[in-house]
Amino acid sequence: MKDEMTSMERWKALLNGDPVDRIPVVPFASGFDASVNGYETMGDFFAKPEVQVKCQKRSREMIGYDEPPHLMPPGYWAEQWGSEVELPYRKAMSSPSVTDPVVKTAEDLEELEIPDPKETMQDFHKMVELAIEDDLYPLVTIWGGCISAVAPHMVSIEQFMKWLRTDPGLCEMALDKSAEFTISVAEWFAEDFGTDTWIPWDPLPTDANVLISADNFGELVVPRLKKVHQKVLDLGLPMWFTHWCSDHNKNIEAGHVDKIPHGDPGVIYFGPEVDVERSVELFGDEHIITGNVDPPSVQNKSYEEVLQLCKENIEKGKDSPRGYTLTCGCGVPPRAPPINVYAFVKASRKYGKY
Amino acid sequence: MSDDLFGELTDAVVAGDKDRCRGLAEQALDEGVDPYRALMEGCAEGMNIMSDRYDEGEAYVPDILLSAEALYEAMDVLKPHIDVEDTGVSGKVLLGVVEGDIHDIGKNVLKSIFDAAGFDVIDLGRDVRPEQFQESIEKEKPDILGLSALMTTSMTGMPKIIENLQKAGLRERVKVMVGGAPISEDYAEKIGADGYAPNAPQAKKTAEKLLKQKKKEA
Amino acid sequence: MHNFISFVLYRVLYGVNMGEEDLFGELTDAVVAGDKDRCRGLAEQALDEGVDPYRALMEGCAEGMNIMSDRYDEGEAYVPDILLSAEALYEAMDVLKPHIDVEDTGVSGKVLLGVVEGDIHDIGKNVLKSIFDAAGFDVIDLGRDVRPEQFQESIEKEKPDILGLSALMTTSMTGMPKIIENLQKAGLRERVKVMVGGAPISEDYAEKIGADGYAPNAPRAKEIAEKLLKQKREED
Amino acid sequence: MSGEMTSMERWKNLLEGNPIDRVAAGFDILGHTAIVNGYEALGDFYAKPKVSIGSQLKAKEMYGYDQPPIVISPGYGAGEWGSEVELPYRKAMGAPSVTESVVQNKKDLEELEVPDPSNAPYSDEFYRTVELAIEEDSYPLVTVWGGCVSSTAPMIVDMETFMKWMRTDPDLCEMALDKSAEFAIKTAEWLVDEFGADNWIPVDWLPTDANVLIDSDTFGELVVPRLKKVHQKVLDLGLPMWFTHWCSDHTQNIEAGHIDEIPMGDPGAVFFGPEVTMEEIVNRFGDSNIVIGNVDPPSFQNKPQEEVLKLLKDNIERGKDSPKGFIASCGCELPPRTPPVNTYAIVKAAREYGQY
Repeated sequence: MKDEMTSMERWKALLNGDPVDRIPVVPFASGFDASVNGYETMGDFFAKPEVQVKCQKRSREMIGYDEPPHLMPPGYWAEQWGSEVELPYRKAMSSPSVTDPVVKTAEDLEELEIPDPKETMQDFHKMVELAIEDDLYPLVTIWGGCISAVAPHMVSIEQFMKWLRTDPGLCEMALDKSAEFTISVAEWFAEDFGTDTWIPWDPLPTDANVLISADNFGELVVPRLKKVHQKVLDLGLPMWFTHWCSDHNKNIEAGHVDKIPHGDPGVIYFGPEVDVERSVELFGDEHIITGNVDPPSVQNKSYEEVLQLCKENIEKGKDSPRGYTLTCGCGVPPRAPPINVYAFVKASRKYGKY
Repeated sequence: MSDDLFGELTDAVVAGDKDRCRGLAEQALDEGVDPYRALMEGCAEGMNIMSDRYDEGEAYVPDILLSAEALYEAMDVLKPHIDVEDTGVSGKVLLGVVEGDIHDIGKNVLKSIFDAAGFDVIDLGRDVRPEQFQESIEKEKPDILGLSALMTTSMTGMPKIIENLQKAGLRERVKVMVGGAPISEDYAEKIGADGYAPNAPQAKKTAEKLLKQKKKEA
Repeated sequence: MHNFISFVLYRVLYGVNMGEEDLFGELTDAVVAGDKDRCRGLAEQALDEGVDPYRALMEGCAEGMNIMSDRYDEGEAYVPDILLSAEALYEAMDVLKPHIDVEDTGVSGKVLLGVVEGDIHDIGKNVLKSIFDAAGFDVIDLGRDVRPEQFQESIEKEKPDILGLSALMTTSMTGMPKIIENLQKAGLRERVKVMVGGAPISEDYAEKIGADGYAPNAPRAKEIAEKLLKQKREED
Repeated sequence: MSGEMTSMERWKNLLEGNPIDRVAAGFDILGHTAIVNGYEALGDFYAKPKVSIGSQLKAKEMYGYDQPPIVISPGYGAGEWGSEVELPYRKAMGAPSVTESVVQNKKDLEELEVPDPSNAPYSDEFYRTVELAIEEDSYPLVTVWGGCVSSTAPMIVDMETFMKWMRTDPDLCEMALDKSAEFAIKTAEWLVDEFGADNWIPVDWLPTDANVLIDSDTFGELVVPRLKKVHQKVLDLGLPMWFTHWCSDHTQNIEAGHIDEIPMGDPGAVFFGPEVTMEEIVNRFGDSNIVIGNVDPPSFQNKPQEEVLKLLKDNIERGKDSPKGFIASCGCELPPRTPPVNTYAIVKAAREYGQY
């Protein structure tokens, strides 16, 4: 049961392409981390930099997983634009909600100015600083150029979806503004924190094919996401950790995912909709592959069942050429039983030794 | 003649062309076509096609949203002229996204499909507290309660809503169906729901099945 | 039997007409001794002799509970003793209460007591109840394992000045904030002072959950209740 | 971190008086293990052998603490006698509750027969729980409970009746305590027959014997002779020691010298509540007993991890060098709804402040 490497050694070795003693475990547990720290709601976790960093650090130590803190600004990349955000101070909420996006009309969008990160993201800057000071090598949400960073953060989802058919020019404008803002945040962070102390990460839920077609994604999103990813890599950051959240199968088939620069290697993180075997086959030669245990199972099933799901996942991904890490297929449900998250670590120790 | 018009309405809904839909609906009224038939055989058929296309990956959310917009445009024109008794409305459905969750695209798509299917739909919107469901059920006496959730935290509100119904002695009066990304057939069963659907088109079938059951029981 | 004989002897030796003060002193002693037969006898005697029943209760019996309460606080009396004294007190109250004109009592306040849901440890609450009864409060006891809704309903119905919540378990203590929250939602929070107590409860916790008062034990609780009542009267 | 002993190595060495790498961590972690295993209420944990042992073993492994599983009969030492017990299937409940004690009056008590432990209600589940724990080689702590007020009121006799009898009819109290003692001894004999005496440890809990309820004279007269008998008889069966939780405030029982009179084994393990200072525990009992820590339980539930760590550090520093060893712990059952990082704080503090 004794591990040979510490969590941080294992995490860094994975990213550097060095050998690891066993499968690194990155469950994506942030809301869960707030719960096991005794927070009844996720409000303080999202509102207060020190709480967000502290909870993740403590939970990692307790469960023994390898995930560094991954950081999200309190304004959720929405308030910065002038949208209204409700922080999750109600127990039923698990993350901030955009309650009123700033853009309602074409005119609103045309007049929308790109925010100055230094004016709108000081709390986020503070959060990243706290994590880096603590030597935690965090995953930092750098979010732009994709629908997920635009709708509903800037424009309501319904409005944006209709524009996709009626006024794609407006969609492009919104995506461009979002891309520009993101690049300016990355530049600022690279300048202040360097490029070897943090990793950019972006989640793409509303770009999935349950909502939009691969054609739309290819025409509107790919050029902008490519630009954001490339510019950030050009700053000297080694890689992207990108969560292709929900069902992106058609975007994969269309070859769009290949076009997005992730670094060498980057980390490609699919939801349970894409089988690990398939992600290894398609992306394993160039990128680190992540496991994707079905999130509701982690909340609702027994420890033995979760352990079994982890085992199956590990067996499929373990020998991927650039490395593999066991994760939950999206965020760990905040109220998952702690023992089920521990099952990930247990599975790695039991079935994931190299 | 009216068959042609119905076909036109169907096409206009499929194309998501709301202006054409409004024009065709007005034309139907002018020509003395039965407005209920225009709605059901014309517009609703369009939503059926879109629903199937979505199910098969040929249409996407933007398309369905535009079709729904066109559908509602025609409904606006036709509904005031429909005699409620003619409609033989098949059932009353109460819809809502549970507390803590503002992800309502799925629910909105569902609503338009249910509307097109001729259900009497009451939409409580998103981020709906358990008490709001309770009050509306007492007031509206729906046949079906449809609950949607996208988040694992908010999904845990579903059993609470069902429990409340039980406590209030209302559970037998309404069929409960649940859906949304984190929900599975197993989970639906575990929390004592009557039905589950993986997506909006399937939900229509589930709702029809539940209504049939309910009529049998009653 | 022995008690009865000594009581008769006492009356023979000292004559029937003891002074009121003596009778009150006797009642006090009987409560302290936890002697319920003697308490009943003395209470009946008080009625026979035309002594003001309210004074007999307050200056006689209640004084006995005060003494026991102090003794418990100082570690000179224990729960068995207090339970017996309470039993004696209630014996006298049974006799005297029907003869007390409610308006005479100037009852100082109405208190609703209960042990919160999930918790059946009610000894502490029962001791508290007897001390509150002796202090002349109008006490309504909801018992143990009381659901939040039951507290809510009783508050609406009884309109108490004080709500006293007790818990011995860390699991049940977490029901306390829910009860206070319910009061807030129902717009009743301002109408009642809430005090909390029980082994896992601390001053800090009471403050954190928005209670108005905290007491580490039953004797202290009386002082806190009196303080809260005064506050409430000033606010009203 | 590597080079550490395993939990079981550390635990056995501690009990045997051998050197260990650091103070042991965790004691009386029960209902909490069900919560971190995803049970909303504690009902199954107390009712079902598999859930009880499974939850405890998994939580122990996850946190890395050293306490082996603790076994309490689903009858809670009350159902066995015919008392009614409500299992904690409601979320607000933290443990089983005796809802109606079998003895309400003198006659009930006189007629009450001492149950046969192998055949009493709940005996199958109790047996199965012990068996499961022993099969897992987890060296469990098994509740063997008798001869004290805590195993009698309200388990057999209604609590208020028992308290009043102490003053009015102490004979009845003695009768009840004697019956309870007899049952405990028979239980231990049965378990030794079935499982031997070298793979489990007896544990007992004394909350209603505390001086917030009764005075030390009463404890000395009524309880001490019977508790002595139970402890001695069980040690004579070949069991090495007792773990005893002097729950709540036993300061007067300590001062009166009563606790010294109870045989605990060599060493035994004493577990006092936060009401007694660690210095006093170590000075008075450390030479012949393993000392268990006693950080205030509600703090675990309500305070942030940094404060809990501070309380643990302080407690460990005072107890660490107790001659027969020390276990870092909360001073009573760990509150079931303690935030997990505060439970983990016990292990973290033992690692950081408890190295030898």
